[in-house]
Amino acid sequence: MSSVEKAPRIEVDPAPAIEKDVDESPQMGVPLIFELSSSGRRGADVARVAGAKRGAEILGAELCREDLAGFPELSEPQVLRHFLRLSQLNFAQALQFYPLGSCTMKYNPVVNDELASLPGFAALHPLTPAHLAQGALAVMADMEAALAEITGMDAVSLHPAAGAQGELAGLLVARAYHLKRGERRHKVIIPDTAHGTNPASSALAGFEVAVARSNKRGFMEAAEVRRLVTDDTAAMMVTNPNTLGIFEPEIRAIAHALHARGALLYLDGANMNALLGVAKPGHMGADIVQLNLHKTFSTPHGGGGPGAGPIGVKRPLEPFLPMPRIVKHADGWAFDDQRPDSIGRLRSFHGNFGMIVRAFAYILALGGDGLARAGRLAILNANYVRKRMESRFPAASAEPSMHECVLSHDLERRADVSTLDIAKRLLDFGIHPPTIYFPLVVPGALMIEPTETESREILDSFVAAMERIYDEALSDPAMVKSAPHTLALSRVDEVEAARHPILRWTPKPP
Amino acid sequence: MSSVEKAPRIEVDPAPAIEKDVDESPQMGVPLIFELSSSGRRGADVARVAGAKRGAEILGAELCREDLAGFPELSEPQVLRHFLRLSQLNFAQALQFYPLGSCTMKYNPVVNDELASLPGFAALHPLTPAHLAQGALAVMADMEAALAEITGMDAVSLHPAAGAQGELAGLLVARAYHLKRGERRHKVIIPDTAHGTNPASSALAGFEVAVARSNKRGFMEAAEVRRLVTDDTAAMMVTNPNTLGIFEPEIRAIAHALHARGALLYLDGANMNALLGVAKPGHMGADIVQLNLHKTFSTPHGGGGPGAGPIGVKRPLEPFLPMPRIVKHADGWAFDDQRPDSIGRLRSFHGNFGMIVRAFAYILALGGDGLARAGRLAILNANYVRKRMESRFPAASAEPSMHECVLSHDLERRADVSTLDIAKRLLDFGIHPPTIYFPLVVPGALMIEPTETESREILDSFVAAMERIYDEALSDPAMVKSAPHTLALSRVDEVEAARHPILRWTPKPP
Amino acid sequence: MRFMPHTDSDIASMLEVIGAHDIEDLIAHVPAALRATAAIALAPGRIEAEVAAELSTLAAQNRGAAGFANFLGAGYYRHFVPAAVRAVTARAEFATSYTPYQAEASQGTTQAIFEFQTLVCQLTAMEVTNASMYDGASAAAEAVLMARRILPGRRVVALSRALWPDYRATIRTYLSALAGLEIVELPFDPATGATRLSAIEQAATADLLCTVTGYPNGFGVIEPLGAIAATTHRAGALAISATAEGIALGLLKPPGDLGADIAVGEGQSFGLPLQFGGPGLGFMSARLAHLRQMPGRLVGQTSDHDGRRAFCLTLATREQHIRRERATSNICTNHSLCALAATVYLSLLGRLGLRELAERNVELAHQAASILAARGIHRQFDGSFFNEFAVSVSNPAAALEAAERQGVLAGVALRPDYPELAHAILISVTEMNSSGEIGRLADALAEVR
Amino acid sequence: MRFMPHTDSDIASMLEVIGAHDIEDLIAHVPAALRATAAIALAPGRIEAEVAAELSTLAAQNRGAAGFANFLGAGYYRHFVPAAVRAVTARAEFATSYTPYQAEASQGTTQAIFEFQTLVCQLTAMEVTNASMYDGASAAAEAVLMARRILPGRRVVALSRALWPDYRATIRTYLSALAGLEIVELPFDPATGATRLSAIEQAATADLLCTVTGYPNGFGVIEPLGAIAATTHRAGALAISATAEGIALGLLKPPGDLGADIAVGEGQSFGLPLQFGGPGLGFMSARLAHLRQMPGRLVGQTSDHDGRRAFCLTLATREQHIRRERATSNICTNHSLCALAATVYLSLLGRLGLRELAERNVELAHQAASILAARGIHRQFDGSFFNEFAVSVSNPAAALEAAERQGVLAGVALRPDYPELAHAILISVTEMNSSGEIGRLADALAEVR
Ligand SMILES: Cc1ncc(COP(=O)(O)O)c(C=O)c1O
Ligand SMILES: Cc1ncc(COP(=O)(O)O)c(C=O)c1O
Repeated sequence: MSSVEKAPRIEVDPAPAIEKDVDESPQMGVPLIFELSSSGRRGADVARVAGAKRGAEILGAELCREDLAGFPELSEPQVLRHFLRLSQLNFAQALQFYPLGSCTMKYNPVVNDELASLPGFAALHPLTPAHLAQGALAVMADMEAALAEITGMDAVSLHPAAGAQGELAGLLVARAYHLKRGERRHKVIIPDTAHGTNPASSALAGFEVAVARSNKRGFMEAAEVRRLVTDDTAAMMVTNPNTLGIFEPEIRAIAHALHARGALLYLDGANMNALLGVAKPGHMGADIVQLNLHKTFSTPHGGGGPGAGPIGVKRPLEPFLPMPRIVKHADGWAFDDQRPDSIGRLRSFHGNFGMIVRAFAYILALGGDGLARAGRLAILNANYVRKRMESRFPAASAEPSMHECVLSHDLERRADVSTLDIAKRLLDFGIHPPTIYFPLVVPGALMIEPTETESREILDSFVAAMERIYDEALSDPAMVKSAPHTLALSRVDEVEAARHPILRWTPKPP
Repeated sequence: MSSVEKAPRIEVDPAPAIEKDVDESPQMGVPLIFELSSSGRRGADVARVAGAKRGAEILGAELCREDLAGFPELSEPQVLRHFLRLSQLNFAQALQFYPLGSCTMKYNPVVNDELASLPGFAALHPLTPAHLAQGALAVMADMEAALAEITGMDAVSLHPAAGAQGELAGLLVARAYHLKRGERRHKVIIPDTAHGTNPASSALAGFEVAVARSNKRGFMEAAEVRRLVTDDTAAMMVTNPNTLGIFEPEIRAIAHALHARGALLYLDGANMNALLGVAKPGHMGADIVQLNLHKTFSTPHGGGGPGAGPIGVKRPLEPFLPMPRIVKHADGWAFDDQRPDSIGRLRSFHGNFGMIVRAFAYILALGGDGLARAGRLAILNANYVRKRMESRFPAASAEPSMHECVLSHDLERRADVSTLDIAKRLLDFGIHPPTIYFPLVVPGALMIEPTETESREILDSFVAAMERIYDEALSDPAMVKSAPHTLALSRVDEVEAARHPILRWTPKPP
Repeated sequence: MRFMPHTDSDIASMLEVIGAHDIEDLIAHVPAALRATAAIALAPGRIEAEVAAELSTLAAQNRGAAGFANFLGAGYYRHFVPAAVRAVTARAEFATSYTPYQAEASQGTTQAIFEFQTLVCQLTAMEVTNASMYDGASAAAEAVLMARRILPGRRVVALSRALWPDYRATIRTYLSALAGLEIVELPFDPATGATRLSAIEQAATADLLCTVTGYPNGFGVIEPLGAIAATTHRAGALAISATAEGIALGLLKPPGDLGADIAVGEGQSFGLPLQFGGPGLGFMSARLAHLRQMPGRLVGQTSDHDGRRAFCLTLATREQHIRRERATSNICTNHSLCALAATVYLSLLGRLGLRELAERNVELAHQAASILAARGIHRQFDGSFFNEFAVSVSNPAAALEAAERQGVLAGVALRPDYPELAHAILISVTEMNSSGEIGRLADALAEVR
Repeated sequence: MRFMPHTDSDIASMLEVIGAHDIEDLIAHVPAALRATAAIALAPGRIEAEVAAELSTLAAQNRGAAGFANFLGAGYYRHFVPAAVRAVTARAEFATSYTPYQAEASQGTTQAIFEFQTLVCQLTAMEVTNASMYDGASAAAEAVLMARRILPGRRVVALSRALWPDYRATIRTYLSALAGLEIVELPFDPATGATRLSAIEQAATADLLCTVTGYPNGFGVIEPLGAIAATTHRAGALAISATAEGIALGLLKPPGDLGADIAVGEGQSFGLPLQFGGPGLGFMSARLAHLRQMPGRLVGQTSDHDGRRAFCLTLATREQHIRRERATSNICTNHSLCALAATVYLSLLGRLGLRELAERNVELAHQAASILAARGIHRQFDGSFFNEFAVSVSNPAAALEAAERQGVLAGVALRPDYPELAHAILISVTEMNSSGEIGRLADALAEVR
């Protein structure tokens, strides 16, 4: 620990040893809710007990189950205390710097959660007659228009539940478009830097994946696309800026190469934060784009979701968008599900409305000018970090960075300290690590996306921590390789988890 | 230390451990909001900037101040992160066992906070015409009736802001009552076990305090009261159960002794939790009682308040209650401030309405039966703890305990370990210490009030921790005397704070 | 702007470090033509008060959200959500964290998911449950894809026609691009409203990949899942059950006990607001034997290097970020916070409360059915039902409008999805409906029956 | 009952440990007569849904809470509260902790209070501020009591008649039982609405203990606090200023710079909801020299035994739990969570935002005043005002009712408290009032002027 104590700007654990001693059951942490259960307790009484015993008799025994043995039984305060204590074990954007590359962990305005909870939204049943849900339909219609303007596309569907489902929807739209023109195209081109969902969605959409190699400088050359594109190519999925944080300089030539062969350009908009007011996918030649509202448009990530993955398309593709569509009638907004060419639906109802409300409120708050400022400041922050880190953690590519930068390092070679070790050590500084080992083309990659809502001071403390870790890796590698040292847990054994999967709690045999 | 590992069922709240890492400078903890400030930042924009520059011109320079130098300047996410991080440094009832004697740290139902925030309550201006505020007036009227029923008093005023203000109001009512009868009485009798607010309120109400000694067994004998009561005695303030957690066995005789001399019995109802459905102050002969809604009736303590301190009185005292009163007219509820005999008002408007709503919701949820159950379970929990602790921490009195028990110990003598040391060591077990050194009549007192919302398991883990600490005090006193060891801070130097008061931040001279 | 901390001097000094004069320099490499046309023609930013006012106005225009006796269900259900659920999901530590890739800094999320996986296993009587899917419909589609991986040779996907229309539509879309699959629809018995067993027997050939049945189904009818699974198994195929009303699993025999191989469903009933239909919560549980074919994230128990119990994401080799085009699914972001809400909700209700709630729903729905019958409005089907049932009226559209004028949202007409059920209205009754409301429902419909 | 964990077997086993057969045994020592009559005749407990429904119904009956153009002020002000304030005060760690007696486990609360003390000192230009009082009125009363401790010899408490009526009433009540004090009222100038300096000069004798003036005062008028303090000091007495509209301190010269010895006020404007008048937030700041006479809690900076900065309650020897009847006050529970809300609110608005808000309020109020004047409704006083002013109409009661019928809550009639101002209505204009609303106000009053 000695070298930790010397670390500047680091809170030193005053008595780590004692802390562990005091914990009576080191192997237990916070007990599982099931372990806190005691027969006969209730934490809620949502149904009057009076009379509520008769349902089983009505249905008859043969339809009914035995009682829910092993299900939790706790009082309301016990349940609340349990989950509040669990919450304290999390890092989160609201509390820590969380520069997770490709995830756009920007501030999630708290007012948006309140607005999404307004009874008029939260208590609205999805099958409410349209004339009694005009406010919700207006939000969706306005949101479609706003996203079309932001992306430069002609039509938007808010239907998909997340980015990956947006990809699937977009690819199925491409497929339907070609089929409608009498063509059955089998191939989708995907860069080697692409996010895993791109090939996975392509497979699900029935396409074979052809991998396009990005060049040494980290971007996609039109020549490579020309080499791969054929009359059997349905589309190419391009993430722009790509996962190296580089704006694809030949994007328009790529679009042209694709279009020349009747193929479509699918633009993965997960990195849209860099493009706000900087460049519109529609103007790059994109035919389809998906957006991640939980990234660019600030809806909370919720520990993994929910999000929303709207897609925008150019006019010729509009007929194929998922159902239902929102249409304006004389008497107001309505849903239209009589769309013969539509790819259909990929989920129930109308999209992740609660997320759409939050993102809509965010767009209203920033406005056109604020969105443009957000994009530029995100780019400023990424370039600042990149510059300040360059002596120890050089950029993986010499190309200019947009909203994120991908760095590498020589510690593996010099000190047998891995990127994972660095990430874990960073936790001791109260900072969530960047995305690591992605994109796959960069060995030991550190993918850093600060976002525009972080201050220069935070970036400086991050840089200071990374510098400390770099030097520490050389002076005291064991400290880094055995990190973290100051959290409730030391390093978690993920190999063991996969080797002997324990995927649910089971009562101890008496 | 090693033996701590053996302690059963104790966990250390991991939150402080995580929080430590968030800090950036060891000697500083979380920076002050002022230290995070940077000129030109804004965290809110509640007034449109457009045009908003003109106010100073309208008023003219001679009325206006220089700009607010030193005031914070942060973005909204920065402000939020600062205060969320601060929150992680607190123990709280929702997260930890918090058996603070005399404070009734029971569970505060979260739904009540939501209900108090309903726009119909939260956005209601206190001077709204009564016919547009009937719901609020109905809540107050129903609440007065409910508290009258619970306490067995004839009339209730929700006016006072807290228990101490309720005491002042009650004593001024007593004074007004005597004056109305042509008597200027100067003395209030207060037991040696009384809470500090009792004598302080008496002084403020213009009375001299005569201290009554409780007997060896820890209660007040009527004989002692007879000895002290004179025709100059305005009232006696009795806390029942008293601060030793003992039901005053001679309470009715005491009332009788007081009434015989024309003096009134003021019952401090801060310990009302023990009396719910067990005994009504009104039936004990109390003429005046104050309640602490933030104790018995579960409104959150908020780190020290706000609370509410309604008072109940017997019929003859009703005319003297604070203004305004709530009255029923043909066309609904209204406020009445034409009350010649009233002591007047002790604050603006109508009471801490937001707390009253919460307490009202709590009373509705428990109902008459639930309140009675709460009182009994609170008593059960206290007696259970007392019994399980008795070998190491004997009760200060042999009398039966009600909702709390006051214990003492011999560690001061045997190991030079003080009650304060024990309290600080308890923090390492993730448990908030009991009230200590109170009541004053018990040397090194530990005043433990578990409340009815805590489970047997929690009580057992508390007992186990206390037993561990007791044994540790003998085996390894230094460990106890230097506690806490596992929080963000080690023991705080309160002497230094008082010796050189630093009561505000001041900018570093450049 | 209040969300961004940068002052002019921050920007200037940062640019100086970078060695640029202007932020525009940092994007100079973006083709000028793109930058020239990139301005976003939206209204300028608004202050919080204005945004709040605007959204409040829009929310108020959703008149159907309050003030009606509401009997809408059909896949999304009105249930009371205890405030404690919101108190947990509102915690910034849960709401603003990402997928728990760094286990040491995510134990709150990973342990809660582990608890969620356990709770769903208990409800479905299955061995494994994933960390969540988007919703019930997409979970059903993923289940069919999972079945395909388990039985690669087989062709025929048999969907009960009594399965929710949007579940069937979603499955069709998910399968639309995949070669060599055929979807057949299993008719329902017009008397009972349950899937025709005879039809399953016909479909039960060596080609059959799986059957998908609602439990309860899209008419609220409790399918004979045991018999369906048995018939399906006789053909060596997989039985998939889909449950839209999760509360039913608190009382009905669990799919696992009835032989289902994969049990999916919608968890919205477990403490999620209606939110106009999303986000919901897809759940999927299955037999341990099929674990490796399961889509979505899984949390497993392990320990840290000091032997403390710990939880982390595991078996990721099934997933897109490792397996890419060979992954079991393309899902990445899932509905984690909704799974947390369900975990809190189910923990609050607990063993006793969940069953009581289920029984109460049965009781009220049957009360409503008999009151309607007494008024001459009869059930469309006579199969057993949970808290939802179809009734027959002469003109559903007219009846629903008339009821609405009486302040009653009486239900959903089945006709658009089932032309053969031109007279049916689907009515859902939950603990949110008072007997007074049930009376108003009867009055409203009786008038126009 | 969901709040209490005890099962029958818990109770049985606990009783066994205690050695009792029945819980009733534990209270057997309570006189039987008391127990016999202790049953609480209230309705039985209700489930959360019922309680929520009941309170929602009652809330909805407060028609005045929404739907009106609202100009009510008079001591409590309508201001926009950013959601971030609620996000902080809703944290269980802040909301459900007690007074921070154990510093090591309360640094969140103690540091926030320390920040609050600093912010108020900055606003008032004073040296010390306490951790909070109940509200502005009781803080004013405590200030007079504090003055009495500072200058024990003196008798006369001079209250400006232009001070809020409830502040004056509260001071009277607090002093009512204390011997040897006399309260005199300082008349206001009917032209300006400010306290008559000449009256203060008369009162400025060797008996004078203190003057208490509103800043702004109860008519919204900005008192000449500097002159008042100077005159007060000439008599060797203490000048106390009371501010009900805290936002004014963002723009007006601070009391400390104008010579006030004690500055108290109401902090409701700093991020607290109206809540029908409570809980509010009393603040009190004073000169360092008078520290030991200050009532209420104080948080001070110190360090832990490892030299880390720490904060804890300090100078408790002034307080009731130590000093008992000789304490500076009887206050124990204060309004800590309200002080936290104010700390967050002031931190969010910050140096620029608070001043902008104050200027915006001045601007709107003066706009309203001139629009009214143009419609023939003239101000009652010509003294400078902040965001509140009195106008004169022939029949205030009738005017207010007429305005209400137009959907306007035009203000508060002064007559009940000031018979001499039989025609005055006090109108408060804040950033919550649109110019459209101001127009409706003018129309409504013009009609009945
Ligand atoms: C570049 C890229 N594309 C697609 C996705 C998938 O989006 P989602 O997680 O919302 O399904 C992500 C998110 O991780 C991404 O970073
Ligand atoms: C016995 C007793 N009386 C009176 C009080 C004072 O109540 P409050 O803090 O609400 O002013 C308390 C609270 O600490 C108390 O315990």
